[in-house]
Amino acid sequence: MTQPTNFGFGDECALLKDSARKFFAEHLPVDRLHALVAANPAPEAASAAAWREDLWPAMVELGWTALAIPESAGGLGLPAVAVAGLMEEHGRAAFPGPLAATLATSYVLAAADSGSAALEEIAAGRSATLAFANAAGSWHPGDSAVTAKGGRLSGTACFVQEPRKAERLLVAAQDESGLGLYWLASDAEGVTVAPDTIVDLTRDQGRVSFDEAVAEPVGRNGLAAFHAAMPALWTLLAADMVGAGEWQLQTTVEYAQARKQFDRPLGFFQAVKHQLVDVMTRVDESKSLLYNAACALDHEPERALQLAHMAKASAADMAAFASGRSVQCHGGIGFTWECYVHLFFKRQKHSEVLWGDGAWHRARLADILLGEVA
Amino acid sequence: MTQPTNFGFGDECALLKDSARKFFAEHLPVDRLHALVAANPAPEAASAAAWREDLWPAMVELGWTALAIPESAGGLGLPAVAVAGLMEEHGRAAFPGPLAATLATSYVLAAADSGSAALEEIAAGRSATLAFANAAGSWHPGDSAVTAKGGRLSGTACFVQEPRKAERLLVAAQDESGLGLYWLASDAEGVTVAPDTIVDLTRDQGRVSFDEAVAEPVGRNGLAAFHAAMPALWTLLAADMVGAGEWQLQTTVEYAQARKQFDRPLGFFQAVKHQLVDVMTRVDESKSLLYNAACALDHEPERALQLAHMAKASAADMAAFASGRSVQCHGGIGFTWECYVHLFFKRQKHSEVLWGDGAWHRARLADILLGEVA
Amino acid sequence: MSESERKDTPEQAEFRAYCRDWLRDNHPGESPVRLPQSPIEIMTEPQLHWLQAWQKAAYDAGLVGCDYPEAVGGGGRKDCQRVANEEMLAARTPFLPNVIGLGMAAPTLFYHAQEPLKERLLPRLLSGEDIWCQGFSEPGAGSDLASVQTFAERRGDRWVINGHKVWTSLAHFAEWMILLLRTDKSHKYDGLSYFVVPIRSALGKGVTVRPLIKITGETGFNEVIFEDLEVDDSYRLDELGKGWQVAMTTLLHERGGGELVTPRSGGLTSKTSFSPTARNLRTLAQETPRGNGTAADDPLLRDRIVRQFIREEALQQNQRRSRVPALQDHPMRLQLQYKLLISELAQDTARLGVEVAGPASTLYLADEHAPTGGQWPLAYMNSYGMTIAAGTSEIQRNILGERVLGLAKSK
Amino acid sequence: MSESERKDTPEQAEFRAYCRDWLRDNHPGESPVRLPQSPIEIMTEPQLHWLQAWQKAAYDAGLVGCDYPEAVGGGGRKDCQRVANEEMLAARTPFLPNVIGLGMAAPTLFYHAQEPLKERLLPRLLSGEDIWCQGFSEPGAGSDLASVQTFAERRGDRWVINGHKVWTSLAHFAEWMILLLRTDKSHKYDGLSYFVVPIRSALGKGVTVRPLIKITGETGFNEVIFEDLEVDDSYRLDELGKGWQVAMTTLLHERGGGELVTPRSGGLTSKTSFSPTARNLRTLAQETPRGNGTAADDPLLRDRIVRQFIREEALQQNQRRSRVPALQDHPMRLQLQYKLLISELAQDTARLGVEVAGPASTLYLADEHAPTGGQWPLAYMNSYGMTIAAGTSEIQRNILGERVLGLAKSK
Repeated sequence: MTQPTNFGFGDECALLKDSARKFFAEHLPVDRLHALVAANPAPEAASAAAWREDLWPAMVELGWTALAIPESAGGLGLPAVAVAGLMEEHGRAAFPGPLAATLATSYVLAAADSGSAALEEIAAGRSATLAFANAAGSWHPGDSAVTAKGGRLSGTACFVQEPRKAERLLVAAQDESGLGLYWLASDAEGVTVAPDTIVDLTRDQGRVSFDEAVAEPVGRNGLAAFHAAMPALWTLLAADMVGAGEWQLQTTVEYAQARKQFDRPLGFFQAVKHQLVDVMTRVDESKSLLYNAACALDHEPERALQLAHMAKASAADMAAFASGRSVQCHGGIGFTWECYVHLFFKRQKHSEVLWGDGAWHRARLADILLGEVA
Repeated sequence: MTQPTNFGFGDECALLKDSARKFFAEHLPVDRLHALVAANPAPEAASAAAWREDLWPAMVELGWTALAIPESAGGLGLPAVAVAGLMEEHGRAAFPGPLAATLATSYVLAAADSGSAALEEIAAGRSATLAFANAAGSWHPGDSAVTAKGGRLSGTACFVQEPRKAERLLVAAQDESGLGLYWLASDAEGVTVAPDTIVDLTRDQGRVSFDEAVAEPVGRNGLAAFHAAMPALWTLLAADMVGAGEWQLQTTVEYAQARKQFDRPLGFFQAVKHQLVDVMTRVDESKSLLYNAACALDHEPERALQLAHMAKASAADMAAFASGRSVQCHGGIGFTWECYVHLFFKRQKHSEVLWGDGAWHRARLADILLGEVA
Repeated sequence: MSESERKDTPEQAEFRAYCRDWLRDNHPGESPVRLPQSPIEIMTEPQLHWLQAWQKAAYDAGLVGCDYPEAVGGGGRKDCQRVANEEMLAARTPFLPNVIGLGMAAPTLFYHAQEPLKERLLPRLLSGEDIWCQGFSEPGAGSDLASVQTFAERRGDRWVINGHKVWTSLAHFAEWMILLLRTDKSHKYDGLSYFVVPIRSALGKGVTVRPLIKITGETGFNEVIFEDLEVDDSYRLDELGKGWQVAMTTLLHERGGGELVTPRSGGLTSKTSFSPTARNLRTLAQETPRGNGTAADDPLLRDRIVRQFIREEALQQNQRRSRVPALQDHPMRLQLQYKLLISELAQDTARLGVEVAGPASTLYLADEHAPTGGQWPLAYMNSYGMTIAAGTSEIQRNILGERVLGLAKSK
Repeated sequence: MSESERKDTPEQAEFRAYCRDWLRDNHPGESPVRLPQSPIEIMTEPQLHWLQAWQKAAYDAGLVGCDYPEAVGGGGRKDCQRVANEEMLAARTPFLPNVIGLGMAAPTLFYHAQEPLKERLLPRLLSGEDIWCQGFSEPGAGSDLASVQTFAERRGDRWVINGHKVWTSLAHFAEWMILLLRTDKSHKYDGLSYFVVPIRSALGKGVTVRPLIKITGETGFNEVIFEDLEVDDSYRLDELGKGWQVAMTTLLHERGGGELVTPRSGGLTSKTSFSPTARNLRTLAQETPRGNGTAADDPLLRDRIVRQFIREEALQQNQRRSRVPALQDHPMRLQLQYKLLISELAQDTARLGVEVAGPASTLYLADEHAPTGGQWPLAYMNSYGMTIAAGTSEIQRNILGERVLGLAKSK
């Protein structure tokens, strides 16, 4: 199968992306975002994990939780490029909440071909998240430290995203068959959420412990489902990072146009100008690679793994670079809490390492492109 | 043992460095160097390996071949920092000839504690070079593809420096005792020098083949001698590279001061200015590290290996960066054969890879600093 | 079905099938002489003639210049050059030698010349029979192009030209030159005018072409000196004093930003010449012994080689995305990046190739043991031509910062 | 014998032995409160008081200010501060809290103040009893320092000050401020004058100090607003209109280029606070599980960690070489590089620490599972303070390009 020239990004996708941009800009522009998530600057404060829970019904109403769910399971069955467009805007707004986690969960569930009610719950508006990493931070689901026996879960999953915001958990657990997927409410009996205190103010992260918690097994081969879904997860995360990177670029450009030193706008100075150009070219490379990967999910599944690794590897390096330059080019003001750039700086740091950093993805690409080393 | 604050670089060293600088500037300024080594630009021409052989007796007269040779063997027994000073000026002049190879050979011979006549021959003015690398370019002397049996050498040594200019060869050869050192004339019977065609116009390189060539065994443990001498070899090569890097910096700075575009000197533009500052800081880091390593050879032998790895690793990266920027900042003229920057660009590329590139030295440093990986 | 075919119009689809058939039967095969890495390094007549024969054949078959009107020697087609280029790329044909003519002179003539001049010059340009060169840079006018000093003095209907141009690729083979010069010394920009000049016929009669030698030892570009060369006013393009605007058309097309798609063949994947690509890097690494295995086993090199694969893919996808308005914010943003990114990508890939080759990277073209025939150090050195010529990387970053990001001008 | 001892004068040797003895018996040990990564991030009174007690003890023992004359509260020694610093570094003592006072205000007072003012202010500065801060930057005057607008209007022997300073570290604890302001609006540079101003006593009476919060959530620097603050003319340093020259003395010492050696204690190797060093990076890597081993087994990370070791060593050796005239071409070349290199080194090391820590690098100070207590992301964020404050890296590169390399001024 080959990809359409335009990435398959047609009018419907453009409409969704545009409406998402407007939704985020209207309901949570960056000043209100800052007031919401950065209210307490104390460096030793616990993560508040603030979000606009009141907006969730509207997002469900717009169909956003159902985008990636097959029509057969009550979803909209939209292509990955459409979801990528939404996530790009999500990142541009540094939007807090369980939408990304819920979409990610829906991809794993869809890959598991479970026929269970889980997908329908999400399509109907339940938020959800994935629990699979161990304490050492391995992103390989097969390393999960949760075990299942007779439908009851034990153990702890770490680096769970949005555990306090998501209503449902999809857990990778070691069971008799290998790795199984289990579905339960995040407030079910035997489930304890211990929030992490994290750098990123727009996200929530935590450890979820299970003590004989009753959960519903879904699908057959959990490992296969995760492997099939990971390219989508990486690609959508890359989309969030590209959106955030574009915000960092535009905001810093505006500052460089407005701020004067030595009777010149900052942007006159090549030291600033050329850094910003380099940010732009990296954002653009990452953006092109992410739509390429998303399009492969839709049209060229045999290359989806490779192209998704490229998208996340590129986005990780871009995010690190764009973040550093956004603070540096803002000078002193960029180093203050009141300037919004730190929100994106911290979100990008979080995204950079989430589900594998640049080096991790490149190592896997090397095995694909150069062969594994004996 | 600890190092003196001033690197042990006293008046005698300063005098030697200063006189070397004057010698090179007087006898082979860059315009005459260019006329000498760059006479034939044809891209498929064989390497001419031109040098000022007529200057050799004067250099011997100044004692330069005897610098690193113990007084007991007829040499001057000067500290490594003194030799480093000479080599820095040697690099600044991109001087062609067998001096560096001869000094390197004298370090290996001195480490072999041979008691043979070889060191005395060098002290008296014979030029010499080392033959130890195999066809795959391994810099580990234990991998030598030359064998010795009953005082006769067979096989081929590759990547031999200055084979057409050096009168004597010190060969690492596999023999009954392990790795032995052998000394013979480069025009002895059974020795064939096949010159490489190389990029660098200021150097000579080739393959030296031995067909039952009679050679004198020197010292006992060749491998130990090489290992003991390698830090000195790396350090002196780094000194050559730092001198060349300083030439690249100063020449490009002068161009940026003189050349005008948009009614401004090039150096006004931060894109140029900041690149040149970065060249300077890298040259300075490498220079500090090389005198640190040289001083360790003289005063702190237990750290000489580590500090020499640092010096060559730093110099390799510096040389690559300084070379690239010297061409780029010269613009179109820097891309022409008539502009002298290509001489140094090519010499630095050669030095960068000679006796281990940056990554090679850092891998060895990692074993020292972080422990070897099981 | 290839990626592009999905969007072919009926005319394009039919033309694509025609191109494919023709290329299957008419690929020129391997060159009997070693070819340089790009057209601007053509050094010898045998190289040139072999490549000219290929361009003429492709032109006669309708694959080159197909979007130009028939009246000026073109194919009269619509949006078909891209199709021909894709098919030539896929067929791994050699590059077209008249690269300055096709990429810069032709669109400039098309937009700014009078009809009779177009009808006279374009057919032999498109066919490659007349090689073209570009007289823009001067010793004192590199990045600051508008400071050119070559001067034309009016004498009735004639102009007398004096001056000194440099870095003129292909001038030693060229019949014609596009020439930016000064007709008024009192205005920097508005004092410029733009001519086409027959230089081959004037050699020794007002025009001297001297080869410049590059750091690689190759020739391919030149100095061109004008001493009282007389040309007719009919060789002027557009109005007097509008030279800067005409030059912008030339540069726009050079940077890949023009409407008219430049005929291209071969390039990165051509089998007839070497380019510093990630694939070639991989091959080199797999063939270079290192320790007990090859350089392709080294984790550091693996990481860096993969980075080059990613950047190459990104650049291809940038080009693809540049044609999808819904995924772009600024119409020129991706097109204006191309020259900067491709030249720095090639430089970094070539440099990495030199590192991968290790000690053997010291060996040059004529050394029998040189990996890949010494092409890696050659490509690395040539890459500085790419990051310097046609607007240095520094100038490209100014252009991007000013035109796309709207930052204050640095000059 | 340590490296430096070889060159000790008899006075230095004796003093060194004295310092060593004193430090053995008087090291303050571990702080009972968590200390920040540097003095400019001191947030609480308990932190401050503990550190002030340490500075006072070291001052009373003669280890701080020993090269200043006895008349101004110094030790009256010659070239001994470096000895004391080396011994404090070796003893891994905590840092000295009055960092602006010692590094910037003291040398400025020494070179530009009248004797009575020196005798009054320097003793309590050196002892750390009076904390000092620096009023240079303003909202509109960052990199372009000479554009400060804070204005002093003359009224007889008094001046009335109005204006707004920002990024003033330690202002919330400071008794005194060194203050660059404008006394003449018609000349940019020659309209500047330089004062010392008592701010603590004027709080609420013409001076308002408001903490600024950093991206880390920490405080430590402030806005200082002057509203009709009256000060006596005797608080002016040097002549009217010479403020820029006085400020150059301050900045020279800040950049490590002054004659007077700044008293320093602790720093990179202090055991009482965390710094992003190569050694700490190694420890982190060796303690971070990765695959079947640790992050210290990863070839890519090994290469990058080693790079940081090399850069740290290079910076130390630069400082050593800066005192060997025979191995330098330009007297300021190495000293002026220090601020640029140390800040970018710390930034890159901290950033690498975050990468080494992997997913757990998302965890911040209050998280019990955070590697090294969350210090790595904290250090990475704080590193931007280093590359921005006291002349951004961009400004440092201008200074180096212009003053050392002699390139044309960029402004």
